Amino acid sequence: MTDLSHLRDDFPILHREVNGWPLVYLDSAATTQKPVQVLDAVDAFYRTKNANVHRGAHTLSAEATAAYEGARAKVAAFVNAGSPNEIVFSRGATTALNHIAYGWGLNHLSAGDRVVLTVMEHHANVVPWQLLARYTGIELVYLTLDDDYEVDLTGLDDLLDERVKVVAISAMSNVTGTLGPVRPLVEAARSVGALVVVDAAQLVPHSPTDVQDLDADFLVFSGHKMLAPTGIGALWGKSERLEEMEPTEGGGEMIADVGLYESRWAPVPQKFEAGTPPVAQAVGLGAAVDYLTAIGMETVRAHEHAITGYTLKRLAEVPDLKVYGPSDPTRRGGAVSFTLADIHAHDIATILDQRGIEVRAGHHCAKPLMRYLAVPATARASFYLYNTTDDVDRLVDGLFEARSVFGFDA
Amino acid sequence: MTDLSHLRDDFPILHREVNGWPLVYLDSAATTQKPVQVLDAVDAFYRTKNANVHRGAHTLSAEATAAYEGARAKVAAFVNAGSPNEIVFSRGATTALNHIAYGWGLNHLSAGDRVVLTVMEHHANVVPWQLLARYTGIELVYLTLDDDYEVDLTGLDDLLDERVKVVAISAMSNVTGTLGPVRPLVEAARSVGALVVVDAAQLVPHSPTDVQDLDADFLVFSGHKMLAPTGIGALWGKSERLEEMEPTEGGGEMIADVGLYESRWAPVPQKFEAGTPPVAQAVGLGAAVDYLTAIGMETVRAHEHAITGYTLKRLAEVPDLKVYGPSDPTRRGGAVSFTLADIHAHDIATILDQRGIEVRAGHHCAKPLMRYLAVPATARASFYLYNTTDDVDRLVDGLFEARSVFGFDA
Amino acid sequence: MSSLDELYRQVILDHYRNPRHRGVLTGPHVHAEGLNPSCGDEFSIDLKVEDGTIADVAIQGRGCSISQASGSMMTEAIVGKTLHDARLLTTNFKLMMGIDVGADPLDPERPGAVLGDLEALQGVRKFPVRIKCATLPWTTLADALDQAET
Amino acid sequence: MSSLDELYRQVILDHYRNPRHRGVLTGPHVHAEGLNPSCGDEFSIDLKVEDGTIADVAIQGRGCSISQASGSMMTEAIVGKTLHDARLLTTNFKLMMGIDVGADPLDPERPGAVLGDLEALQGVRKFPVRIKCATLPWTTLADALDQAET
Ligand SMILES: Cc1ncc(COP(=O)(O)O)c(C=O)c1O
Ligand SMILES: Cc1ncc(COP(=O)(O)O)c(C=O)c1O
Repeated sequence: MTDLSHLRDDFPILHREVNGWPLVYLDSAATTQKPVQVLDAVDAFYRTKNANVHRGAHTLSAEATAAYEGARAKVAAFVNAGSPNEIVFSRGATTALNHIAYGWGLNHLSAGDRVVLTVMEHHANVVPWQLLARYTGIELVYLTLDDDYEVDLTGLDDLLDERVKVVAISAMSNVTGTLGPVRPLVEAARSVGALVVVDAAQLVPHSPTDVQDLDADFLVFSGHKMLAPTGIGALWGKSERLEEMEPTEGGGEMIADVGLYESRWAPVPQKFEAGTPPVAQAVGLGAAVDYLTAIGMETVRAHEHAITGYTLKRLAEVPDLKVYGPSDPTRRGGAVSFTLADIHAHDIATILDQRGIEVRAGHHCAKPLMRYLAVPATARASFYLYNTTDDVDRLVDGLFEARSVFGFDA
Repeated sequence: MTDLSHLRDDFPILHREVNGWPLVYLDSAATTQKPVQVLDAVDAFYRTKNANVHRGAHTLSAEATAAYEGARAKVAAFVNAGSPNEIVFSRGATTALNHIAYGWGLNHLSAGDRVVLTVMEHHANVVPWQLLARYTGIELVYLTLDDDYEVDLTGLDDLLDERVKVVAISAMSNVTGTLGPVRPLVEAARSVGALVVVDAAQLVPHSPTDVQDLDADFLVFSGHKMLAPTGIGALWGKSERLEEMEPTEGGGEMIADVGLYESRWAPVPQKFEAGTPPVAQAVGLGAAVDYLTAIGMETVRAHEHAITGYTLKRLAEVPDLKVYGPSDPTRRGGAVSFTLADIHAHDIATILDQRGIEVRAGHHCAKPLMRYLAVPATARASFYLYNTTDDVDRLVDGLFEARSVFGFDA
Repeated sequence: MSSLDELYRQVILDHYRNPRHRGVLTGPHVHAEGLNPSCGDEFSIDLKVEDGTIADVAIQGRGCSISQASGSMMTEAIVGKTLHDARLLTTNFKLMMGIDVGADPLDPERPGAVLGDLEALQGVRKFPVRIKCATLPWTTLADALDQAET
Repeated sequence: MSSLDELYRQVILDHYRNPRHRGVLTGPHVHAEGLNPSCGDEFSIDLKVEDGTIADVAIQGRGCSISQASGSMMTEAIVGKTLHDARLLTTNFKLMMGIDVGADPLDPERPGAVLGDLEALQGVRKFPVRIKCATLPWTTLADALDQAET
């Protein structure tokens, strides 16, 4: 396995203890830890060039604007956007998906139009469409999963007709690790003139991403899941789509002119960035992108395939443990959900936490999926570049202890 | 004048040079500088307890949640909210005003209903209402200013009738420093059953604020204008109002349950906080509130009255200089806009910037006001607790140089 | 005893795996439901009240060992008690969890004050994030008691 | 010379205070408007084109000394020029501002290449935030030229 363990020194939090044990952080699908390089970039911004952006003629403001727009260019390059103007900074993936649903959907969809989702979507890619349905009368249609937790495309041809206007899919499930079949769906959607929205909150942090190559219409992700600060994320959209979109927030910066009763909008992307943006957080995202680029996203992905493979192998040693997700570690992401005998996921999480091992337990903001899988909750271990096989070994030891606490044989 | 100059050591950026001169930062109405106490709090959060909030059963998540909710409680106490649940964290004042316009307005206003604004509003308190007008057919009505740049209430009785459903007013103009007459407007609005929305982006940072005493319905402000990080702000609403409001963003965290086609919302305030919130930035806002509380907001206000008074006095020495704003320094905020002879505001800003003095020039995101004042642009010096009379003296010296560059007698 | 052993006492696992009074009531009864949105735990309760006394109880739910055991033990503790004593027990339980209910601990001699088996749950107190698991059945019960009294 | 003196040359202040060709054209002409949203500077231009040559020009606008002087000097530089030479001049002006227009500097001997008075604006280059002030009239002109050619 690609050894990235030297990177651990960049992450101060990994040196803390939890309940007397060295921290094993296995919750990166929820949020990742931050390297000093990112923390220092944010700190340096505040200490040397903090000012509001775009509005000022003074040196600080020019420097802050250059830092902010520089971050946009970095993010654009990271996902190979056609131009930095195709990147809109948002608070995170959730806000970005809401922007799309409202900003594009409200003006282009109407009663009877259909939006195709999958049952594995995160609430962030479900609820905005439900809200839009209230206002417009659109219908939601769901693709299901097959036996190996892959999105089942068998019924797709029947499903796709001219009523379908949007296909919105997760590129990687935060529960099962399933890779959404973006390419086939883009092709199929094109055939009926539908748009494709990609929830890449779990893809961009973990895998090389090329938006031009994927050829969807919109793609969103969150900074905090890729080493960057909280409070920042990005919405990529094809220029034509962004031009078609209406602003969802009004305020300063997003205007060309404001009259008492009417206003005109600024060009894309400013049109979608009302008010003071999360400037320092964008700078932090730029630094995170630099950090990931220096390692290489191919390397990041290879490391995750390796650690996921190791995890699946080791988890198979634990009796009564069931993994919910694709079996081939190279065809999935590094979020591994499981149940263990009749031990509830929260009890597993508590027992592991007593040994400093942080996993998530619950519905993972994917209640439709939990219902579909007919499981009230799972425990989930999720990985990032700073995790090692030692972490996995400690997880497995902890699971054996959980078995013993609950009276099972080791 | 209350001497707060010892605080300057807390602000690293104040020790940098701009164009060879020690920085004089006079743009705090746009965004404030950050003390090490805030930077350290944010950094420490990432280094010791970073995790996603509300979702996790593990120790880090519990600590992160406690930090985040602790910040909410601090912010609530800072503005004397009835309960922390009356504080919704948002990206900033702009987002908060949009939440109100959409979340409350879309469900409670309809064609012919009126929203009363003033001509001095920031675009953040104009454009959301214009957007709402597109969807609902509401009408906007504006109060104007009197000769001393105070909001003119003489026509108010005639204006207020049962058509008026909302009065949305800035508590302090970011251009003229005018204090919005919140109290009389609350009283008048109550008489016709209208709601009052207060844009307190310039009030909360500069003055003690007691939301229960003001008795409005909603009040918003931004962290970055009060020593806190970018990317965080707050929406305060009376419990009843927040209960009446619909969520404007859908996603994780804001739900009680999500089905395939319908969902139920979490209680207030989570209902309005979809997705991963700006956790570290909220913690930073909490630290900023601690910092300001330790100094005392009465002291902050007194210092600003003093420095504004000194500024008005010294500016009066500059020939051909015209100040746009109330003349009594104790009845206004510390944003001082002016023009100087025929020298355009941008040229003033450039000349001052050459001496390390950072002022803003332009329309200050208040185009309706600029049109009302019939001035295309003003220069603006704005103050905060770290500014001194030396800063003002250097400003005045710079203005004399501007005169000389443009061929006027000193 | 490690804090884990304190948390997962044998009696708790027993109630988790063999919940008492599980099911629904027929005939007149009050019904209340509780949900812990952050973790998804669910709990519902049916109470049959006769002459101010809890004559029968039935529960359903899904969730962790703590919430389910707490509910099961609760049924044993309240059945046969007056509504008033059930309230006292709720107060006492919350106090045991370290929750400030604005009341002092009750006289342990009072019938409503005796937690009995429920004391096995006191280990939860050391696990702050799990306290809401233990209290879910009790807040649901409080809801049912409100209904029974009106 | 200090960079401020380089920026605010006498000739710039002269054009700022006494803009040339200010007003509007009557009779057939093309019209274009430009706006700098971040600072609010406005500029509009009327061009009368005869036989591929700029026969007359009139401008209006509000803004800083740099944008207004740039516009005024521009009118003097383009009047009487062919549309083609006006385009060359635009290119050359942007190059002087340090803007990468994807072209090399033009042969200074070409008529369209001669900036003349406009060279007084080269001090702007040291003030990156002011470059957009200087170029506003030129982007507006480009718009008008597009119209004139179609
Ligand atoms: C697949 C997926 N989509 C969307 C989101 C929402 O991201 P955020 O909470 O950062 O807005 C998440 C993370 O929780 C996710 O895993
Ligand atoms: C009076 C006023 N209202 C609203 C805003 C908008 O605040 P933000 O840009 O932080 O959203 C500002 C600041 O620019 C302001 O001065």
